[in-house]
Amino acid sequence: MTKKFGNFPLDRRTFLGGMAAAGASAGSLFGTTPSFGQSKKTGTVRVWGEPGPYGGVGVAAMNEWAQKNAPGLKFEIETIPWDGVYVKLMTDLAAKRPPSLISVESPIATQMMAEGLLLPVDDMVDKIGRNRLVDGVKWDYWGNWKGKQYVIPAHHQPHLLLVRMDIIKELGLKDPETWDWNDLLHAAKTISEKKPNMAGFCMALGRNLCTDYHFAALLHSAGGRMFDPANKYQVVFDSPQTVEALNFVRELRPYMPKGAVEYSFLQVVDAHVTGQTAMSFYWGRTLGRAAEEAKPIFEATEAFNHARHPKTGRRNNWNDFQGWCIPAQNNPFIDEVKAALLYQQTSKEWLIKYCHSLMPNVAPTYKDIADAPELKDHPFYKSKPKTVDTYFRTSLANSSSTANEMLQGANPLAGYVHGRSVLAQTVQKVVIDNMKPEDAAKWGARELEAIRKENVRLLG
Amino acid sequence: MNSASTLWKTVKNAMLYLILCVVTFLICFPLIWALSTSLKPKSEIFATPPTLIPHNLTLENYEALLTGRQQYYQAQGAPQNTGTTPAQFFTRWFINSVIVTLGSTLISIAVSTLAAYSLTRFRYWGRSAVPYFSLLGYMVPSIIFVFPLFLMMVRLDLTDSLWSLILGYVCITLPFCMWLMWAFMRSIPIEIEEAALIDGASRYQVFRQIVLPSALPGIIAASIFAMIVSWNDYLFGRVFINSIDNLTLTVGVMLFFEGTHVDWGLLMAASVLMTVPMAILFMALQRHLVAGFGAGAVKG
Amino acid sequence: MEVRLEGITKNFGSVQILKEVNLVFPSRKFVTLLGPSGCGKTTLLRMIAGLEEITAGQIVFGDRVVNRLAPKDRNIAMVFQSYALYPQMSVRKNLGYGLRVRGTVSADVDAAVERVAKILEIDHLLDRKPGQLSGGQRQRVALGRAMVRKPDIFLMDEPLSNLDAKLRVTMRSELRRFHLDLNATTVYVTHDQLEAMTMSDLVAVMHQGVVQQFGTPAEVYSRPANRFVAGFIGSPPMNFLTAARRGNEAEAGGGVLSLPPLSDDATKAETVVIGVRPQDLEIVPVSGNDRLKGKVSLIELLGSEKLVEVDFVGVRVLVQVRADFPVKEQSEVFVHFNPDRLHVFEAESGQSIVKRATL
Amino acid sequence: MHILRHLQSDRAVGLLFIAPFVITALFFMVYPIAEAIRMAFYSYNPLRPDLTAFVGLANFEYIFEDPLFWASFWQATVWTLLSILFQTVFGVGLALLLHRALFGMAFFRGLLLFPYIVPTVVIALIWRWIFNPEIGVVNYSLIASGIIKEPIYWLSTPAMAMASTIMLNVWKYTPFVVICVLARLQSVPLELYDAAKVDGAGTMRRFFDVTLPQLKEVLIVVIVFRTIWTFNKFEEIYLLTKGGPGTSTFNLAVYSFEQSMASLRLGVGAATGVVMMIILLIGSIVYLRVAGFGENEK
Repeated sequence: MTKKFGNFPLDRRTFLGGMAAAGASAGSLFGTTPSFGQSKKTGTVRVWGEPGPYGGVGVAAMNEWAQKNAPGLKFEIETIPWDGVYVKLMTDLAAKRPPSLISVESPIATQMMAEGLLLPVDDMVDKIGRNRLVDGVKWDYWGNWKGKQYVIPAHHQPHLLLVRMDIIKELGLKDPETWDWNDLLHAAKTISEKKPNMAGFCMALGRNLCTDYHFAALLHSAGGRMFDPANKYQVVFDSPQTVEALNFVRELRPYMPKGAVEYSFLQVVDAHVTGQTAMSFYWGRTLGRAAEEAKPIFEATEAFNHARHPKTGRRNNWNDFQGWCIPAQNNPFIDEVKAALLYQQTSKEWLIKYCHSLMPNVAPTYKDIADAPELKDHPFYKSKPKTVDTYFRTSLANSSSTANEMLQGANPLAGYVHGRSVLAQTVQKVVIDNMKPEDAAKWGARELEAIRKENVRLLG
Repeated sequence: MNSASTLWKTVKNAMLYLILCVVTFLICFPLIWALSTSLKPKSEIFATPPTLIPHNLTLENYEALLTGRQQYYQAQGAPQNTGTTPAQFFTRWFINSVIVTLGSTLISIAVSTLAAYSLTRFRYWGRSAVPYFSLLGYMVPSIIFVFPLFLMMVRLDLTDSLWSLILGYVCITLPFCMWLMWAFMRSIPIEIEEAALIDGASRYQVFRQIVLPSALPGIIAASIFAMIVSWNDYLFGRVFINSIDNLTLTVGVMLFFEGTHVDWGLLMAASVLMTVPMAILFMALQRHLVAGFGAGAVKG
Repeated sequence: MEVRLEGITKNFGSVQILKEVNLVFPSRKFVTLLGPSGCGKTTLLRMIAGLEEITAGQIVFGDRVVNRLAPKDRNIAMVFQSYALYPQMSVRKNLGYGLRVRGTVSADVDAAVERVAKILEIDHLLDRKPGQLSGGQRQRVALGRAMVRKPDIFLMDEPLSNLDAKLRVTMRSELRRFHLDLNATTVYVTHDQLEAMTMSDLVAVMHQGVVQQFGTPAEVYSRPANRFVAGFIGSPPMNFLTAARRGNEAEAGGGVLSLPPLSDDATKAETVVIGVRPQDLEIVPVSGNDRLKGKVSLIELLGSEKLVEVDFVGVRVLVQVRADFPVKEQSEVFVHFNPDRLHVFEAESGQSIVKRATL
Repeated sequence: MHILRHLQSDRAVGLLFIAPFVITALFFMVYPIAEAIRMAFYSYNPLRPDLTAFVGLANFEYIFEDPLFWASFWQATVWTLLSILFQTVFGVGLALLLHRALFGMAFFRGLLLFPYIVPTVVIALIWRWIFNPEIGVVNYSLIASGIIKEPIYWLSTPAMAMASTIMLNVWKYTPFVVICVLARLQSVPLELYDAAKVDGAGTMRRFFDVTLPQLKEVLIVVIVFRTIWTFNKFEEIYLLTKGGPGTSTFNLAVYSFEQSMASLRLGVGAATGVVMMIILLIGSIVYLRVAGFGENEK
């Protein structure tokens, strides 16, 4: 990216001026909204978000900004089903009609920024505040490439081990907090054997993103990786660690619902919420839906950090470092989006609303929000303080995602990998085609090598 | 006829009706079940045993779709303002689908009718190659067309516009409209037109007053097929359209199938509403449909 | 209106359909284009109608060259073999279409339609669609459509071929009467020589894109210009005998026959074909001049006549006699060839070489 | 006036009428196909069109060496053959059933032909709903009626997923066969049946000796047509299984789509498309042969 982006309308002076002028806006952090010359642009500002209510809340904040500063604009959220992200990405960017703002998880963000499709936003980071992040995360986790920040954090969302404690107690199993992989396997087995019509454990095994993420967490716990960021991203997927993780999935498989081989996000939640499984890997959504549809299951379910790997002791979760990023090309609303996003990011009220919109899926990224008493003013916090806390804070030490490959540096190939469901396909080789894990790992490594070769230009 | 054989005939007919009813039920069951689900309240959708005829009939799913009312993520007390939901766009998508379906059908039919008339009534170089060409064209699956056309739409700056779909659907419906109209035009005797020419009509009058009315059954048959193809398309809509406002029904409805929550009642109501226009068309024009099949096997 | 065809030629690709046709149809005459299928007669009719392009030559109506004139501007009417009624219009609409399309006031159209419908006795059918009519009724509607306007030229393309035999006979006389009423030049295409003979003022016999002979039915019948015309016209067909000519005599069928006077330039023709109609032969009991001896091989009774097939040496000849004429199969007879009734054709070209004052 | 006369000259009218078709066909049929063929020789990442490069036959080498391509090919073959087999058998059976002059037959005909017009998206959705292993009505009914003990995982095992997609295809397109066969049946001369009866043929013999030979021609045409289309179907499979579980229901169309979209290899997708076109060209030649197309032309 050689293009200059020094023309952000908010220079320091106007910012301070704005601060002084508008002392209102009670709930917002700085007690102000940055000033912005009234925009006369009209139209719909397209914003991509995940399925779920929070994207809508984020956009509602932006619309509030628009009412004051750009009355002709309307921000509109387009929810992109996870499995459709890559198709959407390709068609919209190739059609030169990208949205003006994207809320996306880090693997995709890293791919886009390495391809030069995103706008650097360091100027915004300065205004948001560099030292606001909750302990345990860094700006890099959302998207930093060659020294520039490209992504503004929206939230983080770890996937954890959801456990039906009523079943655990009934069967006299240990406290899941203390488990290692063997304990998890044992618990899954025990439940499957003792509880008719109930699977012990559930994760996604279909050819989709969900499986990629679920497996990545296991892989990382075992100490494995896809690429070696220290060595020009050489493929290291055909390692014993990969084989070990694959073996673990294979051992768990008999205690999962039969249909798990085609499960994606939806079905894993379904399985838990309808009581077909006692344990599952998932983000906070499961609890949100259980609270709506199945109160008893909601009450009995708690979330834990993943079972430890017996040797490494790691209990990595897949954490979507969900962030806002701005397409650099063919984007007619760059200034407006920046200002509106800044408005949302600096409004305590809106950030808390954002987190509250889907408890406990949407974890706050800023310390001031995480500590705010208003955040805790939610029925979830009252009924499950430990679980919510695990999602929001205590899981952070175990965060990982393929984008940063164990937090060792951004991986621009990660998005390509997940777009093609390479991990999921590797898993499927084992659970559907009964391939030996060693061979599956080799197959996966070959696929990854092809991706690396194809995109070697990104690695610089 | 003696009474034994009359009895046998009655029994045979009764058996035939029985078989027919069973087969019809089995074939229609998916649609019946979709209709039934769409009329159930949330609490009954997952009831065991499932109920074929809903105990509590409700139109709430249809109401939600047609008024765009938000249906989920309402937990923990007051409903939250969570921005747009797919249901909100349903009527919009419906209108989009109607526009692109009618638009592309109109163009395909107009172009192919004129061309078929020209091919069967005038002599010039290459005229016998056109039907062959159309035949080939209508065997080419849309997956081959879609990306080149997409890149073309990008160049023409037509992506995300309903025009891109209208033109795209012309591309997949024109070949078989051409084929069908050509087959049909060939069967219209040329003498009728000559009689009109001698009676004093101009070529255009002949075309409008004599040929078009005679070709009407063919035009109707071709239109139905063109409409079915356009209305049912998923691929072009998926690739060509970027913003949620401009989606068509088929692609839009898949957005209900999102994330971690599927509202089956809503989805089935949407399915029913998507099927209704084609069903009405089908019932009204069924005999023309059969005529169309006669003129040449038709795409599907 | 007089119709002149001057050097009309028609090619379809490399195939020549019509070769230099030159004909003049006098005003108000009933002219028939007669010939076997594929002879180009329909193409010629369609060219007169303006439905077919002319490759070369010109068509003149009165004193107007109409080559480039659209059909609608030629003031013609045409009856098609398939009737070509507009299927979606009622009989009334069908009849009135030609007037309406020319912008005639609707009251006048109605009056004209009523008038024609009365003449043709189809006034009770006016509100029916063509699909609900019988063949004869459709035929009348097609005629009516042509009559409703006042065309200069009336074209008919085998209009009777789809009718049953009995109806065809009655329609023949009706058509003739319509022609007289219409007061227009009628050009009629048929392959049926009986129709041509009974209805026409003039007949143009065509074969392979060439007009073989043009004249009154009587001329065409009694003085055929060539072997094709001779064979095509008349029923049962003319007998042909190949003969070696010596002066004014010819050797054929194992005997010698006298020939009628031949044209002067025909002296070179050594092999000729003698044509004689079955009606013109006589069976006689004894031998004599211009008589050949043969054996009766077959007898076919036609009603008031019978056909006797007589076998000469190497050639069979049909003789038509009265039904009560005493003759038996397998019996030996003599057949008299009256020289005045013989037609003589050059063997190679098939042209008649009989000297005729009026030919 | 001069222009009008010119326009009314026949040749001009003919060319004027064909012109829209020629233009449309050039733009929307010839160009895309030519472009699809051209793209097969390029590496083309839609996100980075600036990096497009000519690669010769590399895309073809890629697909021919990709086991998934061959798996897709064979799976497509299986799915096509089985779909066509069942469509033909059921289609003929239903057509025979419907080809009877019984009271109310028009009503049944209408209902039985209905699936043909139902959008694929709708069918896929309904299918996912009624064949849902846990909450679907099909499994419930089968278990309740004692036919099966364990729920069937319709879309979760390779064999069942293939069976489900075939079922969907058969359900949707059997009406097509029914309509074609029914139309032909109505033109079978009844004398043939009378003759067969007089000759002493029973119901079965009449079917094999009279009906089937009469249907042969239309069946061949229908089968060739349906084979070509079924082989290249995209939406039925993509919307129901996305090619899964694993890649067990991939066909060439899904393979092409996945390569183009998910893997951002438009060139490889296009090369797959070229292979599909070659296959369908062969199919078309077979069709032209059996349908005797063009024989009736002047």
